[in-house]
Amino acid sequence: MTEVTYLTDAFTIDQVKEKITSEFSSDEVKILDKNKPRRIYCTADKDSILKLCTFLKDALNFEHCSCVSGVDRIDCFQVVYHITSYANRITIEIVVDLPHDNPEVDSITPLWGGANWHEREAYDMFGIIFKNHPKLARILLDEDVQFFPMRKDFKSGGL
Amino acid sequence: MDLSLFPNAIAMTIDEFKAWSHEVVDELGRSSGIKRLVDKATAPIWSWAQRNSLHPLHFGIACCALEMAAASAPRFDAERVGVVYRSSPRQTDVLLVNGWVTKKLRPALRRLYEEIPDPKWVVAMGECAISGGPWYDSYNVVQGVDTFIPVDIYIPGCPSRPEAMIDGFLKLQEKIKVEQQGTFLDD
Amino acid sequence: MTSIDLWGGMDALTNWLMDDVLGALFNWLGLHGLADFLMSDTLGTVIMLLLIGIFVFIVGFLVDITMIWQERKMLGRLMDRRGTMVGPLGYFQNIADGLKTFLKETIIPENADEGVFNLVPVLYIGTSVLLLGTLPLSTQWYMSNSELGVLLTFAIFCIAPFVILLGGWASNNKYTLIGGMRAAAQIISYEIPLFLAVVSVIILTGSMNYGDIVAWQQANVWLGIPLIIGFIVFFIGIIAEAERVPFDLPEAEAELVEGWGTEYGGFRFGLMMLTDYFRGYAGCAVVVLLFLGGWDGPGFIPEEIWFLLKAFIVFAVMIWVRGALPRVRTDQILSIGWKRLLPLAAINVFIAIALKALGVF
Amino acid sequence: MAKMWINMGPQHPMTHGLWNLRIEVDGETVTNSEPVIGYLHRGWEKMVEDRTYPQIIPMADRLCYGSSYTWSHVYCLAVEDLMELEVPERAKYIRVIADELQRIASHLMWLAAIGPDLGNLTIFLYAMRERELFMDLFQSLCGARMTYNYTRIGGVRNDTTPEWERDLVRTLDFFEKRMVEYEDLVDRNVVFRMRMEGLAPLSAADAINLGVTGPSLRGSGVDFDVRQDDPYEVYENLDWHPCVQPDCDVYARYRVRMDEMRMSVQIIRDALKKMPKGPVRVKPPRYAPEGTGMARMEDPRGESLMYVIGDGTEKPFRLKVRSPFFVTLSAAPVMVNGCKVADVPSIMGMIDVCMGETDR
Repeated sequence: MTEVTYLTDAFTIDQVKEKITSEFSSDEVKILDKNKPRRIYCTADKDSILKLCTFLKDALNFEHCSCVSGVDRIDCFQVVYHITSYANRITIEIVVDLPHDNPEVDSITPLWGGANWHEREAYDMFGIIFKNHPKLARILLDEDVQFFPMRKDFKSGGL
Repeated sequence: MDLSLFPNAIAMTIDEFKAWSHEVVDELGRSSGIKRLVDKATAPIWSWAQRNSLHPLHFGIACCALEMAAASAPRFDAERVGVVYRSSPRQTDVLLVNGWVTKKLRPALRRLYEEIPDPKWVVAMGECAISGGPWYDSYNVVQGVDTFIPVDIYIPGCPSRPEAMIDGFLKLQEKIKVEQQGTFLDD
Repeated sequence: MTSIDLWGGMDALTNWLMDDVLGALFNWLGLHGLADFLMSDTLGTVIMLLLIGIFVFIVGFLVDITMIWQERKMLGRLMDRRGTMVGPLGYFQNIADGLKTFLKETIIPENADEGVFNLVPVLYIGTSVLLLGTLPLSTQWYMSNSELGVLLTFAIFCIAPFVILLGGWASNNKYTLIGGMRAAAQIISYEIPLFLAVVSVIILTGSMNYGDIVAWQQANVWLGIPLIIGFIVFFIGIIAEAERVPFDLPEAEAELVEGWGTEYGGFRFGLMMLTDYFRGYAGCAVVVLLFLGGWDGPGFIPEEIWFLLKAFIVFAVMIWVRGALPRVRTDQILSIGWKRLLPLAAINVFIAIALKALGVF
Repeated sequence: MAKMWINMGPQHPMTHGLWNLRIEVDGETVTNSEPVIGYLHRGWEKMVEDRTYPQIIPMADRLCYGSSYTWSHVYCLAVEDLMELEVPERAKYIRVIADELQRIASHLMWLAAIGPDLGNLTIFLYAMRERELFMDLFQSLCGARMTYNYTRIGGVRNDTTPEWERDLVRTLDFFEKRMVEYEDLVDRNVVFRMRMEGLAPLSAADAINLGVTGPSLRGSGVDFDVRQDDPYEVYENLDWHPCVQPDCDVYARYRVRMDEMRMSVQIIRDALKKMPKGPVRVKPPRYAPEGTGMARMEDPRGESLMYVIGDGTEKPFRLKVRSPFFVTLSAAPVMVNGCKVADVPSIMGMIDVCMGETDR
């Protein structure tokens, strides 16, 4: 039997932005100039993503990983994290660029269990490797499939 | 009629005897015309039983599965025409494919088809099962269930309405009526 | 009170058939030896017993398919739909379902234990049909009128769970195996309260013979009234015995596909479906005999009809229960059996003893 | 009995879709489990890269057939976020009404599905019977029973009629009476309560960490609802509150959904009252600008999210779907491990399976 958790506004958008900029250098995390209510947009370096996520979770009450998406930008891969705070009512969008020949990034599954299958799906669809993921295997396609269908160089077509 | 083994009947093993006696009785019934007569007389009864008791496999794939559920709900009530869902393929007559078939599912579906005892029918419900439907350019969808199992009735619609599904079963009943199967003669 | 004299009627029918038809025919043909044999008492008795068996089975079978029809139709009405509609009032749907199964291919799984796999339906169906022989329909319509009739019924009733366990194991399928295990777990949970409820009946009536029990109820009062607790316990137990919702754990359709019978298809499946209702009918009949006065009723209707009417009403209550309740879990049926039903049954036995000791009955 | 692995699926009465729950059982107790999905994977995200923006709306309908409207809605929201379109006020209200109608229909489908899971068919037929009424409403609004193709980028396809609004109010009145019937059948039934109470505990901390959203999260006592915490359309103006239950068990999840149906009725009534007159649609540009758009909304199953990248052409460069059930299913082992085999269907049924959106 647990109590109902009623949420309050813990940090405002400006406070969150300020805390992030004071904690990370502009090389590591850059907050984009795009203003929408309850949204923060930023880009991060691929080596500092785990650090940023840990900071978001521990210090800024971001307790929910909404989504992890892979994107094939043709010249590079991107991983887009949407991380939500129940308490602050803010969703932060973090874009991480990965080189096309070596798409590797730290897994955030140790922080949020909810990212587990999202990362597996990104691996399944794009072949992006998430380091320290508990079980990085194909999830939607069969184990023996040889291609990564969501890559732009894979042409879709019927049987 | 092969009665050459008859003098040695006493020395047969039980399996040999079974096979031999079955053959003899079969041949007798066939050559005397009794089987054909019985078949002709009883076929309407069996056919009536078959077409009024079509038990589809309880197997929902996609959108049409909800319409399949709606068809057995009070407004449409498919049980009126004898459609009752059974979960075990061994106890069913109809494989109702109600959705797209992916490459991952194809072997499982083929196996389900094999598990249903004869006589069996396959109904492809909805565009996806008929031809791939909206997923015509997908890399993972089999373009039509008839590419790997024989289909008897196609029910169009995306998704097919419950009325269409019941109508499909009535069409299947007509088909069974025309193709009356006897009990003894397979041909 | 009217009742159909089964034995007398069959005796007359046998005599007529053997003596007046066949015997006379062979005598006329000059085959006196054969005619004598046909007219002998021994053969007459054998034929008569066979005929009685066939008649009892036919009545049981008709009741059985009527019960399937009743269940499908009434369940349909409970669920706000029409149910079966093939033939008059949908009665022929079951016949179609049954006939169809005889045309189906027989599949024996490759890894199944073939001998046991084939034996199980025979045992299951056979023991259940055997139940019909132990149940009298009226003072004169019975097949066996044993002094230990109640005991005989339950002895035969209890074979099926073991057969189910055997069948679940022989099918070589994990679902059937779990279903078989559940049958074994279930039997130890409801049999004891069930028998305790029966014991209370035996204490009051002082007999294990159905005829005597019903006669006692006709003379005094239907046992369901003084032993109301025992009646409820017995009714719950008999639902479990007949493996109907909410106690149909061995064939739990939600989690075990079709339960212990998953691998049985074709006519085996059809016959086992029929058998479930034989057991349902037997359960209802036992409830009627022990607690609801058997064939007791106003005399303008034959006793057999009264009996069947009561059995159908009891079955209607079972259908109602099925329409209203979900299935209980394995551990819950154990706790219901041991923590709820057993104390209630014990209290019921005390009530029976008290009634007997105080000389109320 | 030795431990053994059982495949519950792909063809199994418990699945309600097409997936496979592999469970390891020790007698009747589940000791380990692993969901296997992908049997419905059709490459949705790849295929929509080859479709123009309006062509994707009917595809989005077929993402989840239980709640098709909400998916085309969230798609339109994401594209409107990308195109920076402002939707007319009346269209927003109509969308909210359709959304809540879809939520009721989807929850009725869920209620229908848990009946057979628990071994009772009556509730299935009762819920399906009332679902038909909502299907009728949708049919007269947009002409289809299940896949509506109703919402458009920049509004909805057509306005409602006064007759439709009258029918809607009547249906809601009727439905509220029928809700009492369901609660009589389930809540006041000892065996139903016995099967649901205290089953499959999922603590609030676990639920948040595993990304569980929607009724399952609110059943664990977390007051989070996208409609309240990240309001879209006109939910801010309406009189409603999220339904939360603190018990963390299957029965709490059941109660949340039942309450939500009542709440949806309340929202629709309120929205009908406050709905202004006016246009229902603006013309969207054919070519989307370069950039990204993102929309979240409260699907009947939880938080659904679409992330769309435009590259200046008439087709999206990338469209990512965050399916609520996809994430909830990954939490299934936490709930299933340790329970009995007989409880697996009720636990999985109670988180409302929809595989179309999960496999995409």
